Amino acid sequence: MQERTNDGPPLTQPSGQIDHLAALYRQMFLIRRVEEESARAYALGKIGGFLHLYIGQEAVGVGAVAALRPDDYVITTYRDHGMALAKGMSARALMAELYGKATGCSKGLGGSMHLFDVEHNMLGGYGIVGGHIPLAAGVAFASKYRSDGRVTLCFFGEGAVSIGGFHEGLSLAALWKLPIVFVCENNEYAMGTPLSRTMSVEDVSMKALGYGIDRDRFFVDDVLEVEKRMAEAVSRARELSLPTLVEVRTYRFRGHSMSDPAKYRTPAELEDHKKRDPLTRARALLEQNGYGAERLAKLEAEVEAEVQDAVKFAEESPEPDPSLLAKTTYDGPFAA
Amino acid sequence: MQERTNDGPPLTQPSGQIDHLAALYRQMFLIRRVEEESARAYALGKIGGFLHLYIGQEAVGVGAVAALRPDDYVITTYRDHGMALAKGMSARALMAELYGKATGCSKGLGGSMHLFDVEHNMLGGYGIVGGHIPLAAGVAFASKYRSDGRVTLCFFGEGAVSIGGFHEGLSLAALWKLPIVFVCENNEYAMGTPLSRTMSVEDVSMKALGYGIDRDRFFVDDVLEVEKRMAEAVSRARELSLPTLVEVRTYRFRGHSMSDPAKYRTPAELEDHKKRDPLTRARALLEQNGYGAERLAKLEAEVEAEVQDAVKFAEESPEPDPSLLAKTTYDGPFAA
Amino acid sequence: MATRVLRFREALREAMVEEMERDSRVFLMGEEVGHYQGAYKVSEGMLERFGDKRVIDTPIAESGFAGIGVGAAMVGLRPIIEFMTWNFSAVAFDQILNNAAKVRQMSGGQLTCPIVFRGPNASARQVGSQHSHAMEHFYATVPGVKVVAPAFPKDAKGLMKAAIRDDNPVLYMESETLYSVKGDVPDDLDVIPLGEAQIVRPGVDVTLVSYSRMTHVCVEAAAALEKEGISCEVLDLRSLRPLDEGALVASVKKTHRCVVVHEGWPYGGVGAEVADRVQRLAFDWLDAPILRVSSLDVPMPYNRTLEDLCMPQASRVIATVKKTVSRGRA
Amino acid sequence: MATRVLRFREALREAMVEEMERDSRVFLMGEEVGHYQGAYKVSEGMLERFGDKRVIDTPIAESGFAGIGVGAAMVGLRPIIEFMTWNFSAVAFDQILNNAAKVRQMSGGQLTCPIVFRGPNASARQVGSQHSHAMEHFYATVPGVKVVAPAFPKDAKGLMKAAIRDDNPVLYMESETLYSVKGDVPDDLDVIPLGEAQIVRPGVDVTLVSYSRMTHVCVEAAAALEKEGISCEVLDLRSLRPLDEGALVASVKKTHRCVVVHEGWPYGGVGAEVADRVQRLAFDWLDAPILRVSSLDVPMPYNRTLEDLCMPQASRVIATVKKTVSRGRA
Ligand SMILES: Cc1ncc(C[n+]2csc(CCOP(=O)(O)OP(=O)(O)O)c2C)c(N)n1
Ligand SMILES: Cc1ncc(C[n+]2csc(CCOP(=O)(O)OP(=O)(O)O)c2C)c(N)n1
Ligand SMILES: [Mg+2]
Ligand SMILES: [Mg+2]
Repeated sequence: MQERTNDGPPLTQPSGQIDHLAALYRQMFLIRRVEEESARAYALGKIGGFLHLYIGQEAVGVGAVAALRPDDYVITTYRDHGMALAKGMSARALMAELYGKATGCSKGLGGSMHLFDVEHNMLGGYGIVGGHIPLAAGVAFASKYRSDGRVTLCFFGEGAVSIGGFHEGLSLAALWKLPIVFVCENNEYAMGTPLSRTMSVEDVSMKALGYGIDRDRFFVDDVLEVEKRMAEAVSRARELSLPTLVEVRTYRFRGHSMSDPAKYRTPAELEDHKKRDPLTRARALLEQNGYGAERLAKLEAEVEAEVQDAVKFAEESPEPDPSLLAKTTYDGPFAA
Repeated sequence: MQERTNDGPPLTQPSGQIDHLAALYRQMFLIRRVEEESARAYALGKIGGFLHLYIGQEAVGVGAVAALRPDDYVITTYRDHGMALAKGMSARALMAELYGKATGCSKGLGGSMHLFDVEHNMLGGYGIVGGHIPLAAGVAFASKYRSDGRVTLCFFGEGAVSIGGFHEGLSLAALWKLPIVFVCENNEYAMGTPLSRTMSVEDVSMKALGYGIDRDRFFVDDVLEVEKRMAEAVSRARELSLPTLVEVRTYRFRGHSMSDPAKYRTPAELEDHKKRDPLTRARALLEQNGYGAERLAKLEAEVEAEVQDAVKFAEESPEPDPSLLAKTTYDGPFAA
Repeated sequence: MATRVLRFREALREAMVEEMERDSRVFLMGEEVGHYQGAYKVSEGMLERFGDKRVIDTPIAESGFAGIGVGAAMVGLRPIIEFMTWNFSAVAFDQILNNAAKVRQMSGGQLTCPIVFRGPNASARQVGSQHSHAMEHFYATVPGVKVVAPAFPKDAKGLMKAAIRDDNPVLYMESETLYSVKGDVPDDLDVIPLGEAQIVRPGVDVTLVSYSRMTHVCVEAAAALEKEGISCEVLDLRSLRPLDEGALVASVKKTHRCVVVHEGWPYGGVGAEVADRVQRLAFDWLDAPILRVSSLDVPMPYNRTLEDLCMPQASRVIATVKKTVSRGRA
Repeated sequence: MATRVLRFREALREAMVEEMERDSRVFLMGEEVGHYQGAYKVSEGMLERFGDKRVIDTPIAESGFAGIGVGAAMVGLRPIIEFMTWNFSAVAFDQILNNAAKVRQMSGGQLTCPIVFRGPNASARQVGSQHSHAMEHFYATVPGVKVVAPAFPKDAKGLMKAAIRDDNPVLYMESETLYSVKGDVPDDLDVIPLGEAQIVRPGVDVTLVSYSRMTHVCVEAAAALEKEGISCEVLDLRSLRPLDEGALVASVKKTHRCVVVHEGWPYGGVGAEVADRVQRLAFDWLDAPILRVSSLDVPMPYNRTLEDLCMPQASRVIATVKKTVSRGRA
């Protein structure tokens, strides 16, 4: 692992920033708690299929989305819970989707890997590694076509960098100067495979050189730093209609999915990363900057209530009706 | 177009080199003449389908293959006539294939785009842009697996650089340190599209940076220069088992295929390139270095005879038998 | 009703031009569609007419630009994506199967994907095994997309207009060997609905079911068979998904015999689907097994004679029809 | 003959291990096949046994490593390429269609391509529409490849050994929901030839044609139907290409009725091909239309109840069989 290069902690914040940091912390904490609850529900058999948790990576999604306008687009992989919540999806709609209920964001048809919230411009989580990268370029293409001033953020893991979709998406975005930011969430592993066994060049951002686009690369210790760095790329997209490749170095605290015991890494490695948990760090920053234990407790209690409400909502919601199947396969009347 | 950087002409040759240059000139001239004859036969309806001529690019294939051992592998695109001849395929087997005859290298089943000569380790011409690049990596993988000391040369046009197959082939070859040279024949056009409209970075070799492999880039004016530059990459593959991306800047004198009137370029541009025809240059070099008009005439007459013989052979050869169809679909008995 | 004679490629172009005039969300993207005027000149003049914002030349990256089309469609544009030929859609297969066909379902109906993928399908002539695929059967199996394959200029135009206006992904199969075929096109032609077959030649002894270029081969065979006193009804499917089951069954209930003719390989696909539906839905009306005429079960050879042998010819259709009509139930 | 009870995944592994022991040209490549011991533990222990030269973890680049396999096979190695699931082969579709299936033909028979592509196919449980594809019908249509889809550990082992020794590309379809299924495997089992179906349960009233996991569903349905006095013959195809036409026809000529059961969508595919062949080759023996049970014609939903509804269940097979047997020719 490389040395951390951005370790200068922004210990003091301009005073207006505190509330902002609290808002970001709230989002990160919400994601953390939703993930913990969904792991629990999975263990109880309430959630099926694959479940890929975002625990440890919260600061990436939250920091990145903080740099966006509400009308900007986000599109990501199957590891999409955090991004959906950050972009404004309610915990209810999310949890109900994991439960496969009709009240879920995708009416129970998509499940954990396919969270969509079009109202909030969350354009979904996708299951084929790299397959959504050209889609993201297409969304940005539409923004440019319509001159609507929107920016698209496209997230993917470092495992996606070797696949054709990455290359074609970036090539075309670079050629056509699309307003997009490609964010590689480099969490060091693709399932059980460490970066060193999938890429000849460990620095993912180097790929930008071949496309002639700007690049950035940093460790995610601090959610505010993520926001700041992403804001640069976002403004490059919005003001200049130029794409950027941003490599955010992060870490997932859980296995790849619920079925992965993550034997491929040492407990020490994991502990080391947990010590630098951006969530804990943000909380500490708030405390240090006088946010106050009471306000923190209130904020956390609110989140807790929101999560419990979401679980209850999911539990009590009805199953989707079979008539949905035909209606969601085609728009309009159809018989094959 | 960038300035030519390797324009210092190697006007005098070490004396042993003259015969070598003559041999290379002979191959280039053979390719040129075979291509002209196949264009003629195409116009007469003796050859069908697509026909992509190598006229103007001969020095690439001939120079590159000159840097190889006979047991090294070559694999290329549909623009494969030159490569096949350079690698040792007979003009007869080639011309008969274009005529769709049973005596063709691929028994008349492949046609112009699919010339294979396994005896000479010419592993074929392929029709899907970029699709053969992973195959080439696989051939090199086999050499490494068997430690057979062979090198694979993989040719493709600059049009292939944007497609996924290029990226995946290079990624894996770089990761696994395969003994392969990727040769991009950058002839400035992909069908009617100039480089500037397909790539955000004009310098194709820059892509090597993202894979952490060596790169080279040069204009092909002189076949000996091609051989020398390729020899470096080949020895890097053979001695160190390291891949190289080589961009060879060249030009095709004909349209993309026989049906292309090439309206997308000016006559002046074409004339300009024809003035620097590496074939003419090699011939001039031979003359300047005392190869002698008589020997040249003899060499050219021999080639002429070889070409005419090939045409006659193709004309007179039998059509393939329908029984071939089943036998070439599967090895061994089979009924679907 | 006034008509004009148009070539197939002109009919396609007119449809695209008219729809692009009516709806600024529609654009055309693909390799060589602009400056080169289209590899097969379908889009000739369109760059000049609409500019390079709406007629967009792409690099060779089918998966990339197919995906760009899907992404753009998800947020409300209406892309027409040209594959230079459908053969090259094989590298974009995942984008069609997993994204175009699925975004609506995965999003629980929040998104639609109004996109047309189009280009020539099946054999050109002597272009070898990698360039001669009839790809429609790969796609016709996939719920979430529609697949059309017209045979005549009128249908080419009307179905293209319907495809562009449809809110679902429509895969539109043309044919290089049809582009120059001429036919009457009504001046006031609007959309022709997807999913409706047509009888292009009525008959009573046997139903010939086909689509795209093979419809012409069936018409040719039917003309020859008529001279021998065999009356063929030629049913042109036009749409492969949705498949016009009603028209199929109605015709076979009348003729009691059926031959399915298509390019492409014999295993599975549209031909087998038609056979399966007919035997299932018109079982008691069938006087003979449904027979099929398709390409031989081998990769397409370059050699012209062998290629002719592999592809369905009128002669093979004729022989098959004779076998069918001479066969009574045992 | 001595037998042992093996799980499906163990049978696969034994076959691979034995063939790798006999032939140093055989190697296994894919995502997580090595250090992770296989995403579904099929290759557990193989890295330790054979080293990382022969058990090779890949990056996520299916098109790249499928192509590497084909290239290596062209020059004499015998790769086994694992797709973590067949869903991910969609990005490698072109490599299979255009290279694996064609190099022999394009080279006029100079090259062969002895390669096995393998992995789990069709639905796991609740993994959503992008991860639940039954992909076999896409490939079974393609001349130049063979496709197998066994149901039992014995067949898994014998067919895997045959596939590895075959000089053609073999696409080997497993099933995540079968990996833990146990069955007897003879100690001295060698290859089971590709292209041979087997009767797993004899019967006289109706033939149930199936493969892979659906064979078990058919057996379950047959057991239930027996209690109601309906005797089903369950024919397990094992190979989809080549298809054992002889076994199919022989069984239907005996039972006079046929129901085809498979996962995957209804349109075209293996099911339609079976129906087409049966109606064509056993027309006069059929007392009722051939019926089919398949997944519903929609993308697979995540919700468990809806997923159950979409997938073929024994109950649906039972209802369909009853419909078939109660139906006489009009
Ligand atoms: C094309 C494709 N191949 C394989 C898979 C199986 N798969 C799902 S996630 C994954 C690892 C991805 O790792 P990475 O991109 O680093 O993302 P992370 O899970 O670490 O967030 C793999 C191999 C897939 N979904 N798609
Ligand atoms: C995947 C794919 N898309 C499109 C084509 C059609 N096509 C054939 S050659 C060609 C241009 C290739 O240009 P380049 O790679 O520069 O090679 P050149 O012809 O100049 O040698 C195109 C678009 C194809 N064969 N394969
Ligand atoms: Mg990762
Ligand atoms: Mg070129």
